[in-house]
Amino acid sequence: MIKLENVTKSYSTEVTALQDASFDVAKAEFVFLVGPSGSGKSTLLRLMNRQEKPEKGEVWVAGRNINDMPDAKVPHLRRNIGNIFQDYKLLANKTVFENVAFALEVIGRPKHVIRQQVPAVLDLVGLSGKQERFPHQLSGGEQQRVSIARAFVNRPLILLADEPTGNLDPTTGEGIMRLLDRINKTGTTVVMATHDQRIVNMMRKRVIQLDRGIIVRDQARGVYE
Amino acid sequence: MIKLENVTKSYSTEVTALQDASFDVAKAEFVFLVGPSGSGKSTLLRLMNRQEKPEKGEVWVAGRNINDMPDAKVPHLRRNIGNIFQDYKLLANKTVFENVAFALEVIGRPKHVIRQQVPAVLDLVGLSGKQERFPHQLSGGEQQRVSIARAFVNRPLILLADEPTGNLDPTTGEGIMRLLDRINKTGTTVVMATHDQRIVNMMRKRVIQLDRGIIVRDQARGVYE
Amino acid sequence: MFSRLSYTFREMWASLRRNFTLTAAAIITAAVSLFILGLTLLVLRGFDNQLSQWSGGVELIVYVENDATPEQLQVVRDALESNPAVIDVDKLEYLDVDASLAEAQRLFAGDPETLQLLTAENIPTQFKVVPQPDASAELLTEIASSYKERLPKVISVAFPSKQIDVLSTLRGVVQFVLYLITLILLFSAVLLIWNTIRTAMFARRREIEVMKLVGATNWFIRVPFMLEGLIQGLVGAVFASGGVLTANWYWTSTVQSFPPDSGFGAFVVTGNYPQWVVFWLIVLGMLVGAIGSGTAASKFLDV
Amino acid sequence: MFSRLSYTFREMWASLRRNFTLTAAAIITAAVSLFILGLTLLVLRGFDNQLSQWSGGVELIVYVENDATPEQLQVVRDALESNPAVIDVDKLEYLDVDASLAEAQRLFAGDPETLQLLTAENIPTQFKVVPQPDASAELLTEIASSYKERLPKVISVAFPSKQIDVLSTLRGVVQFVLYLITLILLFSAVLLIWNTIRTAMFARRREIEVMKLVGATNWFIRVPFMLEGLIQGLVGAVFASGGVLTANWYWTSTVQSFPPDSGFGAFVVTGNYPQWVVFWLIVLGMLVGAIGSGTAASKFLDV
Ligand SMILES: Nc1ncnc2c1ncn2[C@@H]1O[C@H](COP(=O)(O)OP(=O)(O)OP(=O)(O)O)[C@@H](O)[C@H]1O
Ligand SMILES: Nc1ncnc2c1ncn2[C@@H]1O[C@H](COP(=O)(O)OP(=O)(O)OP(=O)(O)O)[C@@H](O)[C@H]1O
Ligand SMILES: [Mg+2]
Ligand SMILES: [Mg+2]
Repeated sequence: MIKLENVTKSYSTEVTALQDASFDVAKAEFVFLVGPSGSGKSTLLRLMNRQEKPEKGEVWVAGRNINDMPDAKVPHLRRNIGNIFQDYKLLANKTVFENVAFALEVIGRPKHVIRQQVPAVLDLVGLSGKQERFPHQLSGGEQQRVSIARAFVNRPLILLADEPTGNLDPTTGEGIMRLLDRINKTGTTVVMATHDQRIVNMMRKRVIQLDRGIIVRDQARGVYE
Repeated sequence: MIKLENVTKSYSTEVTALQDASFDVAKAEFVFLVGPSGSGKSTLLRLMNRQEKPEKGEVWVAGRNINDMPDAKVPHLRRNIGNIFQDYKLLANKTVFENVAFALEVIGRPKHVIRQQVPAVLDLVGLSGKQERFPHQLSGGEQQRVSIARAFVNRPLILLADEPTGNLDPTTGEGIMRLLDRINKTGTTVVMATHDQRIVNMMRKRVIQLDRGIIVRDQARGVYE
Repeated sequence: MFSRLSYTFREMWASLRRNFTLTAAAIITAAVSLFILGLTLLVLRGFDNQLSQWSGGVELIVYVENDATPEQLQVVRDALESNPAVIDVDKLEYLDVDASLAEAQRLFAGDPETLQLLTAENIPTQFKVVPQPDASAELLTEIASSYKERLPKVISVAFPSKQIDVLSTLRGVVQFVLYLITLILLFSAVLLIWNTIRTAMFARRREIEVMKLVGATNWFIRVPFMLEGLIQGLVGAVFASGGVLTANWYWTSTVQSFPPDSGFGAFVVTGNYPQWVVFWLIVLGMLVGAIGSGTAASKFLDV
Repeated sequence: MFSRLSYTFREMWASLRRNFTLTAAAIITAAVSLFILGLTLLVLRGFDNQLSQWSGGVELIVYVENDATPEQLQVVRDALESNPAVIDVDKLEYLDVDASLAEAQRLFAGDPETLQLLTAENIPTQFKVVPQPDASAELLTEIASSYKERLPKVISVAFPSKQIDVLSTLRGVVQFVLYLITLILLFSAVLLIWNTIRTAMFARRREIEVMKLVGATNWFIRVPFMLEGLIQGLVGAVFASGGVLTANWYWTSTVQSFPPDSGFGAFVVTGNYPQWVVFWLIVLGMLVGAIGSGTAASKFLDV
């Protein structure tokens, strides 16, 4: 589903954010990216949806080399990838329903599809009763569920999550992890960057560890260490 | 040093962010505020430096009732309080030295004082060699050290820290905690909001636990729970 | 498709309202610049009307009585043609009753009292005389003044070279100053529309970020902003057009309140020239809006 | 103190540069509005000069030869005063040689050729006549035309009520239109300066947040922004002043190139009136800047 081959990326001459990274992620796999701050986790995720381009090496997503994909095709690539962030990135002036519907609206899905899919996905993440609330009327965990619903409403092949539990207390964070696990079990590939030790140890999934841009460990059913 | 008496604060009619909170913090004490997301930790901190005013109750800081303090006096109150945040709040276009010096400049400290105090405090937080770097050239932990240096350069009586380790990996977070502990030992009162279980359990300080705006526990040498 | 349209308009409207002061300033500046441009075009047209009697190098007009016979006219023509060294015979032109009446319509457009007095029975016909480029002014004056006594049915000979000079110079000054102001203000309007769009996009950068992440195409994101700029230009142009039409009406009635024969009779603009001006103002306003918003929308989309 | 000043200017300059297009638009709009205001003041002054001969209700001027004896002047005066029903005797005024020369300086300021011909030996002196408010125009015309033949040393009697009407009306139109444009543009300039300051404060909201948290006073935070707005107004006013002085010079030389006696001689502005205009433009520019930035800096500081 995702393949990196000798990928190197640096933002300036001083910092090499990622160096010679290679790995494969199979369909329906769940992968943790761990490593200290600045080790390149977010950079790796951004390379996978073409928010960044590598200097060297190749990135394949769903069987396509996305480096030499023309810019005009990038939106269609991204429709196959859901993104989740530490700060949720919800739109404050839209309700829960509208936030999720927005993702379908802007890619031109017709109204009747929206009216059917949004409640379904809100049900999946456990927010069916809170459709008309605004983000500030929700707890952090609930907001993160909305953002997961938005990322997943289009049934993407891949979910990329950048520290989705970073702002949450442990109990709430665990709930989010269970939700991601459920989504993963439906066949969606999940790649998640985190430095939440507890969660990594609890889930026992594949762990890719980075240190200053270099992959130092790639272990199935790993722990945080 | 800090005293709250029956403080209630709500942002809208729906949410009561803090309800009838009372406690005392002695000089040179170290207090953790814990509780799930949205329980009112940040609100409590914001009440202590007059970023918010309570609806009911009184807040005393350094022997003064800060509720009925005229607006014009607030800057002088704040010169006695250092603030640290999860997202560091450093100025991206200023070097480490300038970021710290800025805090002295804007309160009108003369140049020679700045030239003397800034290197001293950077030395204290362990950044003496990195004065000329810009924030983006530093790791997250180093950035948080800069923000602590900025909060502490004026030798305030109180440090308020809102999830200072939230964006950091565990090892880096521990380093920050040791630094805050050192500062606390010099006689500075520290109040820190967090939901980092490990850290609270490691430090064994006083713990005030909030749940939906209500103080449910206030325990000396407590754990996260 | 309909959902797409309603999305576009909803977003555009929200953005216009959010950025109210900047939008207002952009529209005002666009409106004033286009208004001044419109005024300029009308004023220049006024000058041209005033000068039209004298266009094509005509510097001397011989007015002949309405009831002159063809033979008498021929005498006048022969006299004019007998001086080829001073008068450019090829450009000598005779305006008969119909042509003179048509010209009077233009010249006295703002002076209906005078116009009313002129009929097919009493309007003088005219010979329009273009002098040779190297003819001396003195010689011309001499010849001209002799005509009135010597020739049959000649009412008067007009030779107002001074006034023509003054008017043409004034026209040049007015044209230069007003075009300059228009140009500067139009530039400012483009800057402002560019800026409101930039501000609008900045205000909605979170939404744009989310839209890009969920796979919206760049055009989908861009169109509401471009439309917003276009509408600012258009609204500015509509205000300007209203202003221009009002000003024209106000000026026309002012001139008509002048005493007859004030010399300002030709300074009003009639026919559908004002409509043409309005049409071009609107085209230009939309162009200004499109340029400002188009460049901004392209530039800031990849931030 | 010095560190404080250098801080203020450093911050202001950085902010001006960051917001370049908006700053440019604000300055351009301020400049153009003040420029149009300056032009308006100069043009109105030109009209006033042109009309000054006729100020205070004077509608009739009796020109008397330079070498008239006091007795001859008395005859003229007696004749004028013999018609108290038509002429307001209390307002009858005699301009002697010195006063007439002084007036000519104003009237022919843009027409030095004519001015040169007028000396203390040949300039006509004048009786300025204010008619009674209810005097009929016909009666006045009749009396006036009889003077020339009846009275000694009278050169001519000027009674140009039509032209005065036209000029005053024109003056009103010009005043109305230009003041309107000025006002609208000035409003736009205030909006824009307000907006640049808002944008500047928004762009630096993180810095402001940090400043407030470490205990900077509101005035400390506010001053650089207010200064920034003030400077925008000032720079706009300086450009406008340059434009006004250039335009005045250009117009003066244009009028001087007109044929003598074109009737535009009085339409130039001399003395230190242009300097006064420039002074007030600069004051107004700074005021506009201060209003725009002051309100913005107060409003957005507590966000
Ligand atoms: N847009 C950028 N411009 C310049 N440098 C950048 C940029 N983004 C990241 N970097 C640098 O690249 C390196 C890797 O950053 P990255 O954000 O990928 O780390 P991370 O593992 O996600 O860290 P964190 O845990 O703090 O989120 C860091 O040194 C960082 O300073
Ligand atoms: N500016 C605000 N306007 C309206 N409501 C607010 C505002 N700030 C906080 N709240 C609400 O007040 C309550 C307490 O929020 P607060 O930020 O103090 O919680 P917290 O304990 O800091 O949470 P977290 O761990 O997520 O930072 C929440 O319900 C929140 O939605
Ligand atoms: Mg990251
Ligand atoms: Mg908080």
